[in-house]
Amino acid sequence: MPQTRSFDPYTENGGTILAIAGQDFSVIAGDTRQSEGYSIQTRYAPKVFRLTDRAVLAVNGFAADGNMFVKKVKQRLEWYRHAHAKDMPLRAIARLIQTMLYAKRFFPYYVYNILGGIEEDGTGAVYSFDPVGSYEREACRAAGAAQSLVQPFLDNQIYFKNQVPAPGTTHPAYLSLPDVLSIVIDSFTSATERHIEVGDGLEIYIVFAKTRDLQDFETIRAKNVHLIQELTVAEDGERIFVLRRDLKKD
Amino acid sequence: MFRNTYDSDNTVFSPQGRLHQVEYALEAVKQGSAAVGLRSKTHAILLALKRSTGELASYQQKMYRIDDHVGIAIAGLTSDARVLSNFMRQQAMAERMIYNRPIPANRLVSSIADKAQVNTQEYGRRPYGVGFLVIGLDKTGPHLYEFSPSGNSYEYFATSIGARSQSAKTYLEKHYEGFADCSLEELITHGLHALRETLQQDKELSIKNTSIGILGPAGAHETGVPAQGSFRILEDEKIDVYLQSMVPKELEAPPITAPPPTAGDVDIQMTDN
Amino acid sequence: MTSIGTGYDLSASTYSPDGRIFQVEYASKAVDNSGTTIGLRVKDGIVLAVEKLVHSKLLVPGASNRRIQTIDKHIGLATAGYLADGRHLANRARSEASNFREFYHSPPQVKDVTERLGQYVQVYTLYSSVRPFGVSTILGGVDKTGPNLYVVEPSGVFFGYHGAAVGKGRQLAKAELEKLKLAELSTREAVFEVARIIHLVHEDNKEKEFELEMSWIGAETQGIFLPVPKDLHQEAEEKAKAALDNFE
Amino acid sequence: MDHFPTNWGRPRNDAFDAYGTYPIQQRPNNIKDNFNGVQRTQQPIVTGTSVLAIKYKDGIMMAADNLASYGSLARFKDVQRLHAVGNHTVLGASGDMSDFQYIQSLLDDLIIEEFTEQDEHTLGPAEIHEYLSQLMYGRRSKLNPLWNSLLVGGYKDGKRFLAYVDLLGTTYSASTIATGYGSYIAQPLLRKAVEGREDTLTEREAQAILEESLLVLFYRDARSLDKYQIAKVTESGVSISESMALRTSWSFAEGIRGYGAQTQ
Amino acid sequence: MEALSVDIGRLKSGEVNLGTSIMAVQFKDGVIIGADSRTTTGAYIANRVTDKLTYVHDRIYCCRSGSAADTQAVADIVHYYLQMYKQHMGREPSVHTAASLFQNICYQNKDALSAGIIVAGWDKEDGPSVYNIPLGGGIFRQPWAIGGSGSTYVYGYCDATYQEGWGKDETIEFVKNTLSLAMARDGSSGGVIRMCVITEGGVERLFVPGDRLPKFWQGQEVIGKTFKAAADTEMIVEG
Amino acid sequence: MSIMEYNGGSVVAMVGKGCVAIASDLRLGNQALGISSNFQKIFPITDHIYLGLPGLATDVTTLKEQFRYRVNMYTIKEEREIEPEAFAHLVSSTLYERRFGPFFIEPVMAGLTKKPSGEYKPFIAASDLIGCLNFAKDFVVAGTASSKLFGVAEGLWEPGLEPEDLFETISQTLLNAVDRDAYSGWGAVVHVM
Repeated sequence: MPQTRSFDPYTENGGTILAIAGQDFSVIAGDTRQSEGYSIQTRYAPKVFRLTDRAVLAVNGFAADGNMFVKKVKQRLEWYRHAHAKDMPLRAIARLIQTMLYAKRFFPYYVYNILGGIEEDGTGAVYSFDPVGSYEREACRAAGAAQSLVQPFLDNQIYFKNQVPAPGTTHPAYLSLPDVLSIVIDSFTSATERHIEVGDGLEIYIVFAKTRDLQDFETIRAKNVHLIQELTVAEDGERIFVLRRDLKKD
Repeated sequence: MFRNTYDSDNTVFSPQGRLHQVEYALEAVKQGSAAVGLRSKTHAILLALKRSTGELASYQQKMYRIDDHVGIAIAGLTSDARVLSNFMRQQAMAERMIYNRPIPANRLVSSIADKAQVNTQEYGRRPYGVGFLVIGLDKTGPHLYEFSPSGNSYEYFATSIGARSQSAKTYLEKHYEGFADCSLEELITHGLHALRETLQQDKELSIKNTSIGILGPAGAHETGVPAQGSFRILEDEKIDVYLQSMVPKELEAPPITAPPPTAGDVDIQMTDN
Repeated sequence: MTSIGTGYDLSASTYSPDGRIFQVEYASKAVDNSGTTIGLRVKDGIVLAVEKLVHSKLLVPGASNRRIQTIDKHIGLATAGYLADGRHLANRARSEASNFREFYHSPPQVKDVTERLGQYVQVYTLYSSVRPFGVSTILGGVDKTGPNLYVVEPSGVFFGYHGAAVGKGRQLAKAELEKLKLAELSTREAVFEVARIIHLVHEDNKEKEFELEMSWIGAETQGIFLPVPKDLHQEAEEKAKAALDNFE
Repeated sequence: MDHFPTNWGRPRNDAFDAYGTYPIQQRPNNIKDNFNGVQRTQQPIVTGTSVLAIKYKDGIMMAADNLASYGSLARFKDVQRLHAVGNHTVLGASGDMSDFQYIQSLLDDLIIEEFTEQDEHTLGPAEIHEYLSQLMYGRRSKLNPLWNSLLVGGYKDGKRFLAYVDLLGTTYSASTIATGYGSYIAQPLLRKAVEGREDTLTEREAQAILEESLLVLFYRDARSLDKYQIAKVTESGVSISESMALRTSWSFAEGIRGYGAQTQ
Repeated sequence: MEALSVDIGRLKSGEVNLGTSIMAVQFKDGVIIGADSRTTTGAYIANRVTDKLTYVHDRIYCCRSGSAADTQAVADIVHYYLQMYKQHMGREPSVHTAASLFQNICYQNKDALSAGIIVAGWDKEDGPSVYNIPLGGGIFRQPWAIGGSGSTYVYGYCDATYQEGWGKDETIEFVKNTLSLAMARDGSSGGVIRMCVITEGGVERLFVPGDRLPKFWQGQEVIGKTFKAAADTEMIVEG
Repeated sequence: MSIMEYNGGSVVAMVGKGCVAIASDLRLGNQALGISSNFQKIFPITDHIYLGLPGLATDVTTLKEQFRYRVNMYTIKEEREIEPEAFAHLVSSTLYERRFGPFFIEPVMAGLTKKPSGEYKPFIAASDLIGCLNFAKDFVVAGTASSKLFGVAEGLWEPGLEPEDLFETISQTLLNAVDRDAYSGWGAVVHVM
């Protein structure tokens, strides 16, 4: 009897990503564990990538698809630079990603994308995508293995869901950078506690609008000099940093 | 109608074994405004003279970025340049896709030279009408190459292509031995001096008509250059400081005036001799 | 060339009344005008050398601007004539060698590559839509039958040689090659001979600058085709110059 | 008619239906594949088991046994599963050996191509790994994978490199990696011995760690062999050892008694 | 990790099966190849005197196992290539060349073919050589190779018996014994033994009829019957 | 579709300083369809024990009665109120009786244990559907929103919460978790002891 051993071209490599938009900054984060089944393949495989000085892409799901997708997006952005002598704006990148994902509608990239950065109007933005390109601009989003753990927490802490402001007050329209950073870190330490596929390391990308005063950030930076690295290329534009921390390795 | 029987077709050798169509294509390069390239131990740079068709017209782009580590300056047909430079960009990106490395500049130049060779051999095509100066930066240091429509490519310490480029070459030949140890600023000044030699009598280099392309670490007047010294094109106000550094022509040593080359001049390099 | 201008010499697909294909002959002209290229087949290996005429002192000497090309680990090639055509043929030879390897899972013999390259060149002498290659190609290498040396002409014909010379100084070079006992020479000795001959033939072309380029394959290179190492190159060149001075 | 006693009284086996008693469209093997009717993806046939590799002071070291299995048959016992790619890289393969041979010939071609350039640019381990990743991912995307897990190790320009790629195109890099069965059995041992000591482990120590892991694998992996080779890549290039034999220990088992009543 | 079970047959419906015992052994001056002669469709013996030793060039033969149609087609193609090789290159192809051609076809069409082929012969460069090209299209050089469904029963015998440095006669004995043992245990193998001795000097065909096969333990001791002594195993040289 | 998701519902219990809390949603569904917004799944067992029964609704009813019966029997036989620890084991053994044909319920319990000193010590526990007990020091969750509950609880809960803060914490945890769960919601109830 002819025997067909069916081949599954997909796998899942665990991990979790999230992004939060501030008024004039954006934070995009992901853990660095890559796993298959119960095996940790490596403790350091980045899931968050700088695309331009004002755009950062986090990818999660099937790692091979994710890496290929990021590579292809980067090449499209390079062509854009060749053609227009400038970086592609964030909302255009978002649409580009939709198009690229949908182009493989019937053999999809099995990845969840979250794009974060600064729009042309200087506001912080987060775009989230499903694997076949449906997308939406949001204030915050979590995706990946621990999405169900993190997203309701963000609803509560970012959107103030189920919280009633004290009489005569309102919820703040935007959160401060230190607040956002501590929510991100709490989210990942929580997810690490309760999800086996999350842990090892945490990379937090922070993108600041051109106009933003970086005083609050400089205070944080001074305290974590060895953890923070600047990735900005062009001067006088948006600035982009990455903060690296350890997560539990068990 | 034709200058001789053997010059109307690129698939025909002359009895002397020459390819006239290819030689004429080399003339097309000389119709373009000049570009100069030179290199030191640390930098490779391009300088080019931009033309505009009139007061109301903008200046024609002379330089293109191919990748972080490769840039080109062109002389000749701009449309042919776009075809070839797009091809180079594709090659550079393919190399990054397949091997995740910057494409070695010499191979990039060879790839367009090989493309150009085919156009010198097959009926129904014409040789490309554009010449390139290509600068590249890799593990072995900065490099400068010339590509020409004949399908040849060479590596130089310094050279020039385009209209009256012979005058620039004469300048470069006189000074090239000192280039290796030049700072970026000195190298640019040399380049500007060489480029100036290609100007018509009444013209001068200005921030409007000059482009400078640089590969290598940031110079004293530069800011915001990535550590790896990516290719950048300086224009307008940014080059003023370099123009200021030029020694006025009168003060220079008596200029070596080479007669402008005529068509069919010995300068045409079809074979390597 | 009495038939020049009669109209029978404008296409590779046209014979002249006396049965010649002028375009192929004209292509050979391009070869005859170029710097001399020599190949030696000796006891244990092959040496290829080129008199690389330097058209500008701004050119970077040495490794870049090569005229000798590597085709496979054990095969090299040097051309005389249009450099760009030479590179085209080198690329073709590489892909022929690579195809052979893919098909037979073993390295091609020099003859295998030469035969296929000869066929390729010949095709360009058949049609008006292309011109012949303006190059003569010397292929050399060491395979399991030993050292082998071939020359492919613009017409597509090829012959095996013990010593071959093409280009401007070929006559004098051939005369010199004939004096050598090639079958007894080691590859190292051949390097010195070939350097001397290139310098000698350049005497007729003295006004032009030139650079000597040499590659070799033999026992000393473990059967791999490589550029002659710097120190040996220098030594050979110095000896060649000295010999020339004595000669004069 | 069916002459096989084992098939009598059983549902018909229609791989053979000598008299065509079944309508063609009902035969089980005529049911079309969900994708496009082409039966493309099969299973690995002649296979190699785990490959192990670690980083150490002078570079990287890799180990694999010499067995190519055919199902549970130890079919070829002198197969080399470590392959030098140029002067800076070594490739180790588990999975289908015919696919590995195909990959070897691709890489050999690539290295010759690179050699013919003669321009001081050579492919290092990182470039080879990227190339293989694209190859493996490309093939999986055609649903026609090369059925291997590959390790690429190397040393170039003062940098060590060690990374993995498999039939899905999944990649990662770490200071110890093991494929196949080794990822369960050897990887924990390797991590414990190597992590944090990458820059101090000597060649002897590194080799001892790998040999210990191979030994454990030989005890516990039914598709492994006690003949193996070790490759190392350092500043001075690639070297792959001759075949060596593991020193196993069994004498402790002499006194062990198993199920059932004992008389001695 | 699950254990792999390899389905050696992988036949298409109605296909003629070379459930087989084949073998090739290299010795000092050449190679001996050998095979049984049984061809089956299902359990029916379609041919009991098949010749499974296939000429592909003057000093290169192959033994085929798997689908008869597939392996014949492949052998035909390689035969053609080798003729072309000789005419184009003006030299005799090596065994390695022939084996590579087999391997190319078997690997590139692995999804469509069920072919396990042993290529053996003699050439100027390497002298005698044996290549095994099993199901997936890999290639493995071996001093001796066995293949086909019957081979699984005799790996142990071969491992225990084979020695380097044998001459022609010992090697023939080895092949004959191995194949007899395989045929005795494998229902898909049987009939006669055909062998070829390939040396620089030429190819010699050997034949052992089905009633003159070497006999080993038959099981009679247990049943207690007396066994009619077979005629001495005798070799008949063809031609 | 898992049988655990047939009717939906979620429960969480948390420990505070000298207090415990247990909370659940009020939804009863038939797969995606909402049936009731007032379906009780937390039941008082004694004055000091509450039991949450998320899972298959029919088993909720059955088990509630089963436990009422068994606790009453315990009280009669022992002539004392059952302690939370003992009750937890009662739950466990009751579920294990149906090891190979289980009730589709993952119980959560919260209670206060009376110490010899007269103080009350907080107690929480949860069990899987065949009675594997999990005694936690912080919080336990169960039901269709369990992964969400874990995420939020892990982020919001801290040790030593006073009753008011515990109320706020468990409320926020439950509400935000069930808001991301299609099978839970439609109102909530919180009990603080």
